[in-house]
Formats: sequence, structure tokens, C-alpha cells
Amino acid sequence: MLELRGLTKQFGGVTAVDSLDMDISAGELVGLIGPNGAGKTTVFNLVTGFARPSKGTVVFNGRNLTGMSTHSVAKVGLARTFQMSNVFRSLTVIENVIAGAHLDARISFWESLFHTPSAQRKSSRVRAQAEEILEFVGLQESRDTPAAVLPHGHKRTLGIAVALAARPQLLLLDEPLSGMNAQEVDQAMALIRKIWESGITILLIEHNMRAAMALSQRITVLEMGKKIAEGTPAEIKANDRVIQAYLGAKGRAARVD
Amino acid sequence: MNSRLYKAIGWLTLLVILCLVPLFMKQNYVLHVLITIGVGVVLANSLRFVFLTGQLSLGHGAMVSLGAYFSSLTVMNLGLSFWLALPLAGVFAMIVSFFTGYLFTRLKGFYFAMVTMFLTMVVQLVAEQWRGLTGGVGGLTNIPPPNAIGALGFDSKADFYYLMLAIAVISLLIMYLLEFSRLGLTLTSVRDSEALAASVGVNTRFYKVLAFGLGGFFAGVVGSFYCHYYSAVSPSSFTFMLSIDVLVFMVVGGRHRFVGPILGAVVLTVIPELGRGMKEYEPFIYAAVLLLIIVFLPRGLISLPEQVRILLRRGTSPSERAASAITRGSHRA
Amino acid sequence: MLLELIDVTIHYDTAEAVSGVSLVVEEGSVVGIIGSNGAGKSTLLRAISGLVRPTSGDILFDGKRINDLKPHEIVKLGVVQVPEDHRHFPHMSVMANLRLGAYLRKDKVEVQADLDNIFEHFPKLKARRNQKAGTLSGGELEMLVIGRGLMAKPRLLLLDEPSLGLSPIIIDELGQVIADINRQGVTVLLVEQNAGLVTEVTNRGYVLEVGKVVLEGNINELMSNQSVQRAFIGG
Amino acid sequence: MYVQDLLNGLTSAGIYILIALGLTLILGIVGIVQMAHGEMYMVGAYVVYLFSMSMGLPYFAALVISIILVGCLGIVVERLFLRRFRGDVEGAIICTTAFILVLQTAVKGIAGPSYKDIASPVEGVVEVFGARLSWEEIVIILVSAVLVVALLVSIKWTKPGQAMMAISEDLVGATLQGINVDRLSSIAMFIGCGLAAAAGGLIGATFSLEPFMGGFALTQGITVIILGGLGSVPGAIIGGLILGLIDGLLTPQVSPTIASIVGLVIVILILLFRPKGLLGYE
Repeated sequence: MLELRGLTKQFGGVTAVDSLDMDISAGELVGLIGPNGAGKTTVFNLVTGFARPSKGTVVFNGRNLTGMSTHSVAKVGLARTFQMSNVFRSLTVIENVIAGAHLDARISFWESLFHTPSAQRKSSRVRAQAEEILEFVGLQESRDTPAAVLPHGHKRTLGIAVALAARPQLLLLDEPLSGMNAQEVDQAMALIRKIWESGITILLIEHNMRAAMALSQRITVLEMGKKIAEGTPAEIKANDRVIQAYLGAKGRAARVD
Repeated sequence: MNSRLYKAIGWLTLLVILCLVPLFMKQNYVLHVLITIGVGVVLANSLRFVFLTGQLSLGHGAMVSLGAYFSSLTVMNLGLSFWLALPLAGVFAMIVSFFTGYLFTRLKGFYFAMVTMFLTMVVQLVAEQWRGLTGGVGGLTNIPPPNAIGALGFDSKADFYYLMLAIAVISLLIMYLLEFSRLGLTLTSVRDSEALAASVGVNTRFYKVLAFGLGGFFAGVVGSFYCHYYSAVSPSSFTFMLSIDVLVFMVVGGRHRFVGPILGAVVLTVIPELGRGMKEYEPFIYAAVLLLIIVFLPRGLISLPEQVRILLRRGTSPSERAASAITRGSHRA
Repeated sequence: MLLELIDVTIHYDTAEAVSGVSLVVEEGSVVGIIGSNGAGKSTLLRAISGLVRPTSGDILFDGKRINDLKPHEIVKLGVVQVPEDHRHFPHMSVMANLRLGAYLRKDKVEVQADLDNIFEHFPKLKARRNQKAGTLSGGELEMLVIGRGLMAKPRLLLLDEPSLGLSPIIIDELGQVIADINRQGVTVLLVEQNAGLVTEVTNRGYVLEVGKVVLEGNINELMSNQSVQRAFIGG
Repeated sequence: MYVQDLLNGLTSAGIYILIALGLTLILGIVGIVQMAHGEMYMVGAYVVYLFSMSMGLPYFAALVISIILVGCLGIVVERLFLRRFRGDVEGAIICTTAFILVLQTAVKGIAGPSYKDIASPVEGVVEVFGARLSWEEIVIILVSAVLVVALLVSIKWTKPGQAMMAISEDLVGATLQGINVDRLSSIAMFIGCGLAAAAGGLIGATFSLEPFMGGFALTQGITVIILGGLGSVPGAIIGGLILGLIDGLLTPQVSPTIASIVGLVIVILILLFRPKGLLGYE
């Protein structure tokens, strides 16, 4: 479904992503992990058109996305969430989801202006779908709350709901669990699994290793922009290179004890 | 539902009262002030329409200017009817806005504000320079009033008043309908987070240009009205200070609410008029009001009741404080 | 006790970023705070430096409450932060960056001596002293910002994720540098996601999770603790 | 004669640079767009007029007094108002616009709306490379050169100067070095307004004063700093030279208005291709 070939990004003299090859097949849930600053978010930016690769290609369902603008990438079925600013602050929860459904049931300028019956039909359909999505993620209670005053955990969930509203085939989640407490983490994990089971392929960046290991079928590990390991969670857990990257030599020793 | 009904009734009542004003207020002075308010309201609201996408434009003066020159030149030189020239002036300003907006929207925040300010100055300078067409510094004079239509002969202030009222009502209605439609939602989403909007498929540049262009349309229409009302137009009619004035209306009234700019235009047009007795120091009063509001009511006059409520209740919850801070934070370019 | 936090709670907007954190840093020690992204580590350091005000709780330095001091007053007391992301002044020279570290110091002769000292420790910085700081590599930048912190003659040095984006070899070097600094009598509070660096240089640590201290104690014990292992490697 | 035009351009450049340096310092350190900067320039000119013409002090003494007084006025405005608008573009524009009105009205009320002239400190004309240059112009070029060099030297070699550079590059980073940003903001405002006053006082010896002369100064100042890149000191100098030379070389060929249009269009074009200005960064 998604093929990255030799993907490279340089900022000034720094190579943030270094000739990365990666494949994701339809229906997979793949984890992308690595220490802070390893270049994970840059990979997302390169895939979704926020940054242009210095080298390499991004192919999605046989289409070359390299260098395509972000909004066109969304059209072919890729959506993502963000670590920061992941909701439209001044819109209410349901408006956020409706805004996320921008590509769905487009309403023309004149339809907007005259609130024509066809526009109203489309609007109510989009609204109904937004309600469904809110129910799916469990935010229906806060439907009319301004997004800015949502508790942190709910904001993160809303960010996912906005991405879902764009009806992606492949969803890229950028640290969906960060800053959540244990209970919220469990709920969010359940939600991610539910989204995946509904047939959406997922690429997940996550710092919470327990969650990343539990959710992913396959994991790719980045360090300094390079892929240092790839495999099932069990393989990754046992990989010396990975343990060293995360825990350092001493930590590894402690672990062996 | 009910509150919506009350609101509609309230607005209709206001409209009826405004329609009746000339029957009771015969003084030209009052009508003139009301017309000035109308001009301010349309300009401030159309500036806010551009601002919905987070773009702070100081190019409004240019668009008013273009509308005014387009309208007076087509009417005077080509013999076009005013009633055709009025919307065409808007369309002309809109086309120029689309074009310049397309070039400018890659600039953000302060740079966008400044480049649009330069646009205003360039238009002014070109108007000064192109004597053959625009009459240079002296400008155009003896611009004919609108052709008579029905009971409106445009030989009295009242007729202009009704024209302005119609322009204001229609413009506000259009902007209101657009803001509270899917389109408005998309524009706001672009302001809140361009990255997030783009990631769900919004062509952010297109919508920024669209908002800039539509804002320009209303400014052009106002320009057309203006020159036929004063029967004159000159480069110094619309300097960048006009852009600033309009910005002041918007911010002082409240940039986050539809009624904000309306309120700002009304209050800030009336205050100097009240201070007319002390003409020398009138700008002082105006400046003092500006400073007071911007310092103590950063979200504009429209937030006064809310601020008072928060003050009275004293111990506000963090969520309330945050709620009142939402719109404050989101305007940052 | 050089630094003591008592039941500190910090809000960002409405969200509680740090809730009820208490910790102590003894004079002469190196203390680590470990936690993943969003755990509130940086917020805690920002509060100690006076960049954000805690909603409640006390921050004591040398027994004095510093909650309400301005950032520059806190620096004056000797609490110096080396910020995240190797934050530097990219268009100023390496030398100018270092000198800014000594902004509040009046003892010109000693400042010069310290500058020489830092150049001796970091010969790479000396070679590039007239270059713009923005041209340095990640590892050199981290040495630069640590050097800049030292120029303030700190009593307590706060390090915010110094290992960010650095290669394992450089991180090892960094461990040496931190140990050296401590040996010269500077107390260090090290905030890290990279548990490796922490285990290398600290003896006591805290584990922060979603704004709360969930574990504290001897660093080797912490690292062999099951839940820490799980948090870092998902074991 | 090109030498003549070049020297005239240099005179304009001197004035523009003084204005732009102030604007760019205030923008970089106080973090706001000072719309009333032109009014500081206007007030500066009137203070020189007051002390030299009404009170009979020597011109240069009046110039120094004006720089200090207007600088202090800047500090007061910064302390009372500008501080709270760091980063709030619209708020800052409105707040400083209010000061445009206050200062214009005050000066108009006190000095009257009519034109005022400051007698030149030195009369006469000199021949330079075959061009005729009045002493007034030489004074402008020399004084502005001295002030610019003094500013550059103090930015490079004094602690407050380096602190200002640091603030304009990274506010939080600077704070963490123990730099008192509030104090430096006041200093920047003092310097910025003082430079504006110097420009006003210098121009006052050549042109007549009127209460609305600030608008031109502001637009030229903003043009220059956008040209050079916001917050960049060398940018302000290079931008000022470019704009001054456009003025000097184009004005005799075409009308001043066309010269202005060309200047503005060049700036717009530069921005479109280099959105951060010639030497801009961030």
C-alpha cells in the first residue's frame, strides 16, 4: 500500500531521515519507534507532503506522492494526526469533525451562500456522519464543547476523530498517547485497535513502548534517521541494537541481570 | 430555537427602525453620520471576513480606492449606469484582490499585513501619477449621483441613506450566511491550524485567496458608493490610514464575533462626533478610547458583558478563564 | 538541600502539566529525571527557571523560596538552565554565545579564565570560536550550550534532554562531560528520555509519568525496576 | 550628473537608516510594530525647533537634547503600554496607532498646524567630485554615519548590545542567560526613539516641519526593514542604502512619485521571492 524508497531529508547539514526503505501492506498496523530526534515525525511530514524529500520516493497504492501538496495527499486517502495543535481550537467538537470531512460532500460557494436544499441535505448527511464518528471515538457527550477547553486526553481523541472524518485508507498517528494517564492510555489503545479492526491501515509513532509493542504487528526502529531494526514486537524487544539505543550500555546490563 | 427566533425578531425590528429614521430625523447631519457608520460597518466586517482565515490585511484602502475609481471612470467616461457600475466595481476590486492575494498569501502575519499596506500605498501613488486617467492629486470631481430609480432621486441625503442601508444589509447578510456555512467553517479551520486543515484536504491557499477576494469585493462596492456620494474622489481619500481605521473598528469592536466590527464602527464613528465641540482635542478622546479598550478589553467591546460577569463572579474556574482565552490565542498570526 | 520542590503543580492553559511533584537535589550530586514525551519534565525545568509559575507548591533553592522570582534573578542565584534542543543563538559567533552565558558576571578576569578553561575542555569550540554558532554540528552545539551554561558559574546546572538527536558515541562523550562538571563541584539536575545517559552519570533519580513522580530512588534499582523497563522498552 | 544624484541619495539613505534601525530594534527586542515611530521622528524635529529656534540653543545641543528627551518618551510609552503587546500584531498596531493620534494632536495643539523651519547650523555649498553638496547634507551624512557606527560598535562590543542581539534571536534562550528582557526593552525603545528623533532633527534643518510629517518616515522605515529583513541590523543599513539610492538616482529622471512606486514594487517583489527580506532569518 505504502512504499518508501531511499527516503532522505536533509536540513542544512543535518540528515534527519537517511535513505529509509519501508513498506506497509493494506490492513497492517505498523509501529515506528526510536529515541527522540530520530526522525520519525519527519517521515510523516515527508509522506504527507509537509516537507519535500531531498531524495527518494513515496508511493501510495501505486501512485507517486513525492512532492505532492498536502491537501492532494489527503485526497488519495492518507490522513494523519499531529503531536501539537491537533484540533481546531475555536471550533466545537462536532464542528471539528465536520471540518475534517472537508472533502466529503463538498458544498459549492453558491450552495453555501443560499443554503439551498441540496446543501442542507449534504450538511445534514455530513453532520450525521460526524455524530457517528464522535460516537465511535466516544466523544458524543462533548459534542458542543469548544475544542480549546477539552481535557488533554479528549483533545488527542478529537484529533483522531478529525483525521477519521477525512475517510483515510491509511492513518498516520503521531504519538497519540503522549501526555495521557494510565486510564486514558488504555482507552486510546482500545480506540486505535477499533479503528484498525474497522479496516483502516495504521502507521503509528509512539513513545509509550508498552503500547507500541502491544498494538503493532510489525515495528520499524529509527535512530538518527536510519532504520536500525525491523520485525515483530518480540524480535524488537530482544534486539541488542534497539536496547542499546534506548537504555544505553548500563541499562542493557541491568536488564540482563 | 427560541433564542434564534428572538434574535431574528430583534434584527428585523432594528432594520425597521433604521428604515424609518429619515422620516423622523430630517437633519442631514444625522443622516450623514449614519451613512458614515454604514461605510465603516461594511468595511470592518469585510476586513473581518478576510481575517477569518487569520490574514490581517491592510490592503482594504486599496480596494476601496480601486472600486471608487473604477466606478466613477466607467460612469463618467463610458456612460455606464451607476447600478451596473456598483457591482462591477466590487467585481473589479475582487479580481485585483484574487490576483494580489494569490501572490501575497504565501507571506504570513506581519509580512502579509505590511505587503498589503504597500499595496494601498502603491494604488494611491499610481492614482496620483496617472493624471490622464485619474486626474492626479486633485482627483476626479463632479461625479454624478446614481441615476434615479423608483422613488429615489438621489437629490437628498435620505436617498443615499437608503442606498447605504441596502448595501450594508445585503453585504452583512451575505457575509453572515457565508460565515455560518460549511465555507465559514473551512475558513476558520485554516486560521486555527493551517497544517491540520491541509492534512484533511483543505487547499489552504485557495481559501485564503478566496477570503481575501471576497473581502475586496465589498470594499470595492463601498468605494463605488463613496465616490458617488461625495461626488468626488482623490488619491488622498483612501490612504493606508483608512485601512488602519477599519482595522481599529474591527479590533475595538471585537474581532472574534460577527457583531464586533459593527459595534466598533458604530461606537468609534459616534465618539468623535460627540467630541465635535472640542474639535481640537477630538483625536485625544479617540486615542484614549482606543488605548482603554485595547488594554482593558483586548477582545473588544463585544466582550464587555462577559468580562463584567467574570469580574463579578470573581473566583473563575480555570476552564472559564481558558474559554475566554480561546479566541485570544487563536488570532495570533 | 540545594534544590527542593514541594508538592509543585503547574497548569498550561487548562491542562495540568505537572501535578504535585516533590523532589530534592542534594548539593554536589547528579540527579536524573526520566520520563517519556509529555511527562512534564521540561515544564518542571521551566518552572525552576521561572519561565512559568507553578499554580501551587514551593520551589526552594538553598532554603529560599524562588517561585516568584524573575528568570534573571534566578540565574543570578546560580540556577542555570541549558535548554532543550541545543537552543543557541545561531547568528552570533561561538565566542559571543559563550560570553552571553557570563552575562550577569562582573569579574572580567575570571570570566576570561573560565572561557579559556572551556576552550581547553572543548578544543572543537576553540577552533570554531569565530564561526557563527548555527554552523556547528549537533554534538558541537550541545557542548556549546553546556559551555555557555558553565560560563554563568552555576551552583546548579539544569540540563534539558542534552542527548536529543545525538549519536551514541557523542552521548557517551556527553556523559564524560557531565561527570567532569560534577567533579568540579557543580550540582546537576538532568532531565532525559535517554535512560542510558541517566544511568551513566547519576546516582539518584525520579521517574515522571504524566506529570507525577511514580518512582524515585537509586538509579540502578530504578533501571532494573520492571515498570521502568516496561516503560522504556515495553518488556 | 550621477555623482550629484549619488550624494543626494546618500543623504536620504542616512535618514532612512536612522529611522529603520530604530524600527528594527524595537521590533526585534520589544516585539512590536511601532506604528508611531514616524511621530517620534516628528516630535524629535519639533524638540530641536523648540530648543534651537525658540530658546536659542546651538543646533547640535538641541539635537542632543531632542535625542535624549524623545528616547525617554519612548521608555515611558514602552513601560506603560507596549510591553503587554509582545507578539500581538493587531493589538500592537492599534495601540501604537493611538499614539500617532495623541502625538500629532499634541504637537498641532502646542506648535500649531503651520510649517516651521529650523535654521541650518552651517550654511554654504561645497564642491565634491564635481558635485555641489550643501553643508546641511554633509551634516546629515556625517551625523547619521557617526550614529550608525556608534550603534554597530555598541551592539558588537557592549553587554547590553550583545543581550539585544540575543533577545532578537531567541527570547527564551536570552532569558535563560539571565538577561532582563524588560530592562533591555526599555533600552531598545530609548535607542530606537532617540535615533528617530535624530533623523527628525537632521531633516528639520533642510525641510520644513509640520505635525503630519511622520507618515512618510514610517512608510520609508517599514519599507527599509522589510527590504533588509525584520530585526536585522545590517539589513536595515543595506535596505536604507538601496532605498536612498533609488530615491537619489530615480527622482531626477522621473517624478518622486514614480520613484516611490518603484521602491514599493521592488520591495513587494523581493518579499515574494525572499519572504524574509534580503538578510532576514528566523
